Amino acid sequence: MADDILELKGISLSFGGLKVLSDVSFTVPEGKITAIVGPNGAGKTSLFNAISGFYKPQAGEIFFKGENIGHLHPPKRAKLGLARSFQNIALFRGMTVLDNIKLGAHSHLKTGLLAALFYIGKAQREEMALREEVETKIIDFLEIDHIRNMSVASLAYGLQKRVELARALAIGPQVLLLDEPVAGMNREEKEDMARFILDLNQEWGMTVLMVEHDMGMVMDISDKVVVLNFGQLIAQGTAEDVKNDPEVIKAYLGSGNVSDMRRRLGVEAAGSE
Amino acid sequence: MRIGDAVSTYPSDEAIFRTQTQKVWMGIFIATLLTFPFVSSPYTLFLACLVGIAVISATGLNILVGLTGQISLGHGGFMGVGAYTAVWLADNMGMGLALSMPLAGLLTAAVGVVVGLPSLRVKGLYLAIATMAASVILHFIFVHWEPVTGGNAGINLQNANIFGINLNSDLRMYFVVVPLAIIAVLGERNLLRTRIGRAFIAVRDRDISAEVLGVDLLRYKLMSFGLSSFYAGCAGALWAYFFKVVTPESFPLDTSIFYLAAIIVGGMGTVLGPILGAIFMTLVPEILKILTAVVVPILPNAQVLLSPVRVVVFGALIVGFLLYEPHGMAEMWRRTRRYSHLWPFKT
Amino acid sequence: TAKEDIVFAETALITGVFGFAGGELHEGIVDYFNYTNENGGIRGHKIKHVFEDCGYKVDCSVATFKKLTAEHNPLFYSGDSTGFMKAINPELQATKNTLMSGVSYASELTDETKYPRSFIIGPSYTDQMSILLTYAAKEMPGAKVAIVHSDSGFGRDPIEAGKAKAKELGLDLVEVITTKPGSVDVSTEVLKLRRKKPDYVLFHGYVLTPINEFMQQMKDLGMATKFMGTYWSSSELMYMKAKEVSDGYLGVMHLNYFNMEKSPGKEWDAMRAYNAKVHPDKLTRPNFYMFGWFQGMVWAEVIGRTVDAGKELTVDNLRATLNSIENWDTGGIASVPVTVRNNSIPFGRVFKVNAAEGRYEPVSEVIEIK
Amino acid sequence: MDWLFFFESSIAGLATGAIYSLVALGFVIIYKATRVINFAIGEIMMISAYLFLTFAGILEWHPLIALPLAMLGGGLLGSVTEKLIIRPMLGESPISVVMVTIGLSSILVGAAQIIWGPGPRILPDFLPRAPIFIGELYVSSKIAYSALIAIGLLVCYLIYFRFSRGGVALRATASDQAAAFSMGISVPKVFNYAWFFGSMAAALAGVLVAASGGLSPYSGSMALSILVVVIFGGLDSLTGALVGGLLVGWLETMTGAFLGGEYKMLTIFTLLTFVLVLKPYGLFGTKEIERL
Amino acid sequence: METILEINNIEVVYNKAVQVLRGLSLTVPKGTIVALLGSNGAGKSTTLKAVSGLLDIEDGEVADGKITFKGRDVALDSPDKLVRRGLFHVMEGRHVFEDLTVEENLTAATYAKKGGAGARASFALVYEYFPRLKDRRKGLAGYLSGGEQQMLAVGRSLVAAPDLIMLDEPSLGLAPLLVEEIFEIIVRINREQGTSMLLVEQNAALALAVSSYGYIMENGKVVIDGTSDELMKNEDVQEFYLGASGDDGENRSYREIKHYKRRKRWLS
Ligand SMILES: Nc1ncnc2c1ncn2[C@@H]1O[C@H](COP(=O)(O)OP(=O)(O)OP(=O)(O)O)[C@@H](O)[C@H]1O
Ligand SMILES: Nc1ncnc2c1ncn2[C@@H]1O[C@H](COP(=O)(O)OP(=O)(O)OP(=O)(O)O)[C@@H](O)[C@H]1O
Ligand SMILES: [Mg+2]
Ligand SMILES: [Mg+2]
Repeated sequence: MADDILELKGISLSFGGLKVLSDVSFTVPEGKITAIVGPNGAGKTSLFNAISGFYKPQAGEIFFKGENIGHLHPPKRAKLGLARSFQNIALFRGMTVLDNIKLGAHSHLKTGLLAALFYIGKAQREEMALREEVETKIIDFLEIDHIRNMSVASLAYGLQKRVELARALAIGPQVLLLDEPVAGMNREEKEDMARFILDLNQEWGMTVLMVEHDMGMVMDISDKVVVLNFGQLIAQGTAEDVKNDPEVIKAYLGSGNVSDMRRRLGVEAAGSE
Repeated sequence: MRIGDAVSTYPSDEAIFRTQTQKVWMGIFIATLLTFPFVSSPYTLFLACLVGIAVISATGLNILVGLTGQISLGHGGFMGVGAYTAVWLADNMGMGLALSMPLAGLLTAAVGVVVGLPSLRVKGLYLAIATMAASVILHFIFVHWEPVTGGNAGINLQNANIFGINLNSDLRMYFVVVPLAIIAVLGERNLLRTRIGRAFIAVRDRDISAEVLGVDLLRYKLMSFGLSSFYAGCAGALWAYFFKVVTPESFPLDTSIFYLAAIIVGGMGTVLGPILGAIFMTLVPEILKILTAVVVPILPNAQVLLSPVRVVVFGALIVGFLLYEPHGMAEMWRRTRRYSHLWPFKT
Repeated sequence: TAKEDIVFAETALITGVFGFAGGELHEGIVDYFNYTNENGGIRGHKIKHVFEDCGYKVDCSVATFKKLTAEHNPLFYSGDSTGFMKAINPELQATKNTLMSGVSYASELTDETKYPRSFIIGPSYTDQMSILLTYAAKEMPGAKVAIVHSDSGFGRDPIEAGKAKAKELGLDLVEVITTKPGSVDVSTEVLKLRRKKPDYVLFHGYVLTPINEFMQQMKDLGMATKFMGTYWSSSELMYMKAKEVSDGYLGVMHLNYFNMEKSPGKEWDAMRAYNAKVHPDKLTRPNFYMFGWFQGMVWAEVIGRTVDAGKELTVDNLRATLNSIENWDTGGIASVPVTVRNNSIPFGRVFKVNAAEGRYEPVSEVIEIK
Repeated sequence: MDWLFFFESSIAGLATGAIYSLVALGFVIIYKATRVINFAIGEIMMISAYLFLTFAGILEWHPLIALPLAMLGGGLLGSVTEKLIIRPMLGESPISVVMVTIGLSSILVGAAQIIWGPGPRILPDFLPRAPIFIGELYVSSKIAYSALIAIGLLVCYLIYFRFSRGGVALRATASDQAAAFSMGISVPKVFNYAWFFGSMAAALAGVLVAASGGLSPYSGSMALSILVVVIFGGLDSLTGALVGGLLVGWLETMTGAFLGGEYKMLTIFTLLTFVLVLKPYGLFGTKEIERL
Repeated sequence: METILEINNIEVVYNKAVQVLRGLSLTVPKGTIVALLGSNGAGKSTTLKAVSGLLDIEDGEVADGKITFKGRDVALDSPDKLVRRGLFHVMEGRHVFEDLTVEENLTAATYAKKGGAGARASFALVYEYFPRLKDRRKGLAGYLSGGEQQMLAVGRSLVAAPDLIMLDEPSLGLAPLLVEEIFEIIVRINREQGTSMLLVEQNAALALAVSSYGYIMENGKVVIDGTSDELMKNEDVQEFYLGASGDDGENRSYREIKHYKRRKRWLS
């Protein structure tokens, strides 16, 4: 299929005796937002790790733009345009926001050791061009100009997540892998993040593959949803399809109805004591 | 008090010295360095050279430990490789410092890369001990490879010159060592504003995330080992030119610990730290000696009685410093500076 | 009119691994100069003694040398480690007017052309070892000998030469053992020696440990081996610390000991008296103290002879005087008549520990190494 | 091949190894609880040996009193160290903490020299002297008895950590202090106990080492071998300390016996490098968890 | 009604410089679940840490005010002692002991009990509530997925059998079904063991659903409080915490926010 930018074929991964992924196959359509959902421990993050090359699946192939990338080292894959953010924030705490973002662009820069030591001509020009690009395209877009020279360690959680996104953007991705981009955020911050993702997708035409547990957001913004359970793919399709799949409801969604649950637990009674 | 510095271009924002004041201070500093040897006593001149060599070596170790996060206890051994190589090249090939030092640095870098090979799998203290293993093996080679290293007796540098100028005085050494130290520090500073420096720090902070973001771990770890050893090799070469002899005992394990202490007390991962640390570690023992001498009129036997006390005080100073400011002297310096900029307002 | 002071500078070894010996040595030097000054100096010249402690670190020693040389322009300098002696050699030759001696007996320093200004106040390590081997060969021709030495520059110094010498003397060198210096477990080495059954074990590169442990374990095993050691291993520490085990231990010494059964001479008496006067609490002294005293005494003699000859106190003149010293009677400080050759005094006597009495007793004639 | 010599050397090596194990155990306990790499452990050994010398040699108390007292002294030294200089460094980079312990070792060396003088010392004999013969096989008695004593304490420690919750508390504290607190584990106490008992093990080893090797303010440098031991075995593994100690002790001795003393360090460190490349966390060390 | 925890007008300062709580008060009646809501950085976690004494570790300090647990000032006891008195804090971000196995994690929690030894029996209870942990009980906690780690964190509190559990964002990173499960279990624990709960949550809908009383804080102060029913009907709460658009009460879609929000920011 021409319009699938990423294709996974029969990915199986296990640790010792623990089967984390078994025979997972699906495709990620170019220019769309695809979400992976599934219970905790289903293997979503592991799948991301397999895509970015940190885990080596025992079986299966990964195609990126029609090319098998299964044998490539992680840095090579990043260079090809597979960028990601991490479930547990993984910023470089010893660097400023700006440097964290610049690091994302690492694989596109060419400065060698000697040039770097003396900061001569080419090295300097390259750095300046990078700075310009990061400033105008990423920092402005994500509205983080006021914190660019701060150390990331002192930032609020929501901002850290945003810097992670910025760093991923600096990789110059064709596919953006986001692992739980709005976990731990309040409604307002979630809305901001959703907005950025939508803009990236619609205005920059970027393909997004994300893992997220906030079903409200997944349903609202994704074009395709893939459901994993115990390492197996149990459903895929549009948000609407998936939402009504009984197996998905049983394994993952639950009732989703708060007042129902309240009644079931008889909380009202307790509340009015 | 200074209020924000307005910068209008990216290059000026990324310049090393961003303000006029900084440039003026730098000028004064350079001028001081230039005039110092002419007003100092031979003894302080000697110490200045020693500090200069220590700065180069500490800066090199800082690249590896402070920036890249790979703990090494092999730095002394690397300096030894540089020292032996330089002396051998000078005596057997008739090379001057301008050629023998970089070559010594390169050979040391090669050794460093080999020693760094386990770093992809081995981390933290495990790595530190692996590097210590390297220095033990190097020491064995120094003792037993007699034709080259002169075995126990070591080798003497007969022909210490640079561009034909005989390096037989501390004054001349000073004008070789100090510019090289400045270049070494500038190199490190430059590195920090390019992709290589960032990659080093990324490897230190979170190596596996860095890898997924496009940093080739092995390549950068080895690069760091190589560069750090290059610095060590050059420092070792200068050391040999300075003392004119290298023996297996010249660079014991203590040397590695000395430099580790220097960068930690100075402030790891900063540019200023290794400089301050090198000064501290070299000069404090001397200062303590002067202090003991002050007591002599009161307590005639003080120099003898207080000698072990000096050992205690030196240890206590290291401990005290780190308890007071675990991020080292560079952090203290930064705080003072911030305070002085804001003065008279409280932060 | 008071004559000009003569400056004697010293890098002392008060701290560091050799602190226990260095401290005594330093006191020996100090006491000798005070004693001399109290008695009118050397031909009217008072001696000014300046020093700093370095704890056996080369760069510190070099720094101290520069500092003391610059500030005081000493005529004599007492240095420390072999590494320092080598590092400072070019510098030393460039100074106006300084001669050096020190605690290093490194064999290399006997090369007069390479080290024209450094001097060993005694026999070099190689010579010490040769003296002991000569003694053994004489006492028991063709004896089986084992050498045990520490794995340090100092420990390895005379080993090759020692092997050659043993062969030359017709001794049967059955084993050469290397150990770490300091506290080590030596039971495996004892196992080796138990098999080789040497008549003599010669130690070099230690001060006390682990020599005592070797002797103890081998005696416990009922072996009749005799033990001997070079200068640093021939101090009073042996019988003071190792007690009965050390009985019969053989040391090589170019000095007399502080503690002798009968007085070997007038200067020795004077030294004892001076020590008793200044340090009434120090009833006995390890011979590191004697070494310090003797070091001062040698240089004083050189000055005295030069002045007597009406020559100026220049390096060349002093050097010439030094080299001309032949059969000098030190009044019981040295155990041998002092003759200078190859930058050193290549003579010694073998002493034996009498543990019950707590002293060393001479058991050999003066042995000269040529 | 002289098999008798081989066995004799092996026994001597294992006996030395048992003492290494004991120090390594002390080292590992401290590391496990506080993640502190204690470079001063050799100096703690040295000071404890001096304490023993003072009690048994100078005050002439019975060794059975002097030895526990020296161990207690070593333990207290560890405990005080923890309170005064380790606890304030909590949360700082591990390497800064390492440096603090290096500073401490300098302090202890100087202090020993001030208190006990710079000269070498020999401890009073307190172990039976008569050589032991097992058939033809000779064993140095000092070494044998030292090893037995060391093994005694080793076994006590291992049993404790195997069968009590103590081990879990130790590791929990190391893994996450805040969480350990919130489990009701008294973190300061765990730290202090770890330093106390870790140092106490080192103290006993210190006395035993000094009993056969002699003592000076610089004796602590033997702890270098201990670093090798704990890396061999795995920094945080008690089993590793035990096995590593025996292995290194044996290997060192065998190298000394068959190749010569100058090859000891070379052999051990070369082997260590190979072990690390194959098993980056030593033989038994836990692998650091790496996840994204 | 008897109160188990009372926080009275406390102020908390970090690093002697950053003031985070400014006069916060709240009460937890015995045997009930109380919810504490608020936006990111409002100081919810700080409040819990102030109670459990974990502020010290982070260089924080209760500068003013008083906290009493079971009638006794918490400042008088060390954090571990408080735990043994029956106050258990399930920290934000799970804080499982990564190098320990699941079972060892539970063993560590037995330190929270006075007796300690008998606690092993309670492991069965944990495994009954969380069967998934039983499957993985010999595995290292560090390799558990996020949700499993959260279960373990709550499971540890069961072992401790405390009188009051303070839960900091138990639903963080959990799948919807599991969120429900966890909340059900929280309610069950509250019911079956009679344990009081102070619940900090981002998921306001659920938190208010299971609690009987709620506090909402902003900027270090309580701004609204009331019974959970009252709060759920409050308009501001609906708008900012439940994600309902102001006018019709329906949940607004993430797609529809468009650029409105951002423009607002630009202007301010
Ligand atoms: N390196 C590893 N070693 C052992 N087990 C692992 C490893 N990585 C993951 N696992 C296991 O694989 C399973 C899947 O983990 P993964 O992190 O992929 O889950 P997830 O779907 O991302 O869950 P969550 O939504 O909670 O983040 C878990 O049971 C986890 O314990
Ligand atoms: N150790 C600390 N040092 C300094 N400031 C801190 C520290 N911990 C928290 N803060 C600050 O205190 C404020 C409140 O933090 P807290 O963690 O209590 O918020 P919260 O309400 O729990 O937020 P969240 O919903 O993100 O968990 C934040 O602004 C935070 O930056
Ligand atoms: Mg996940
Ligand atoms: Mg919080």
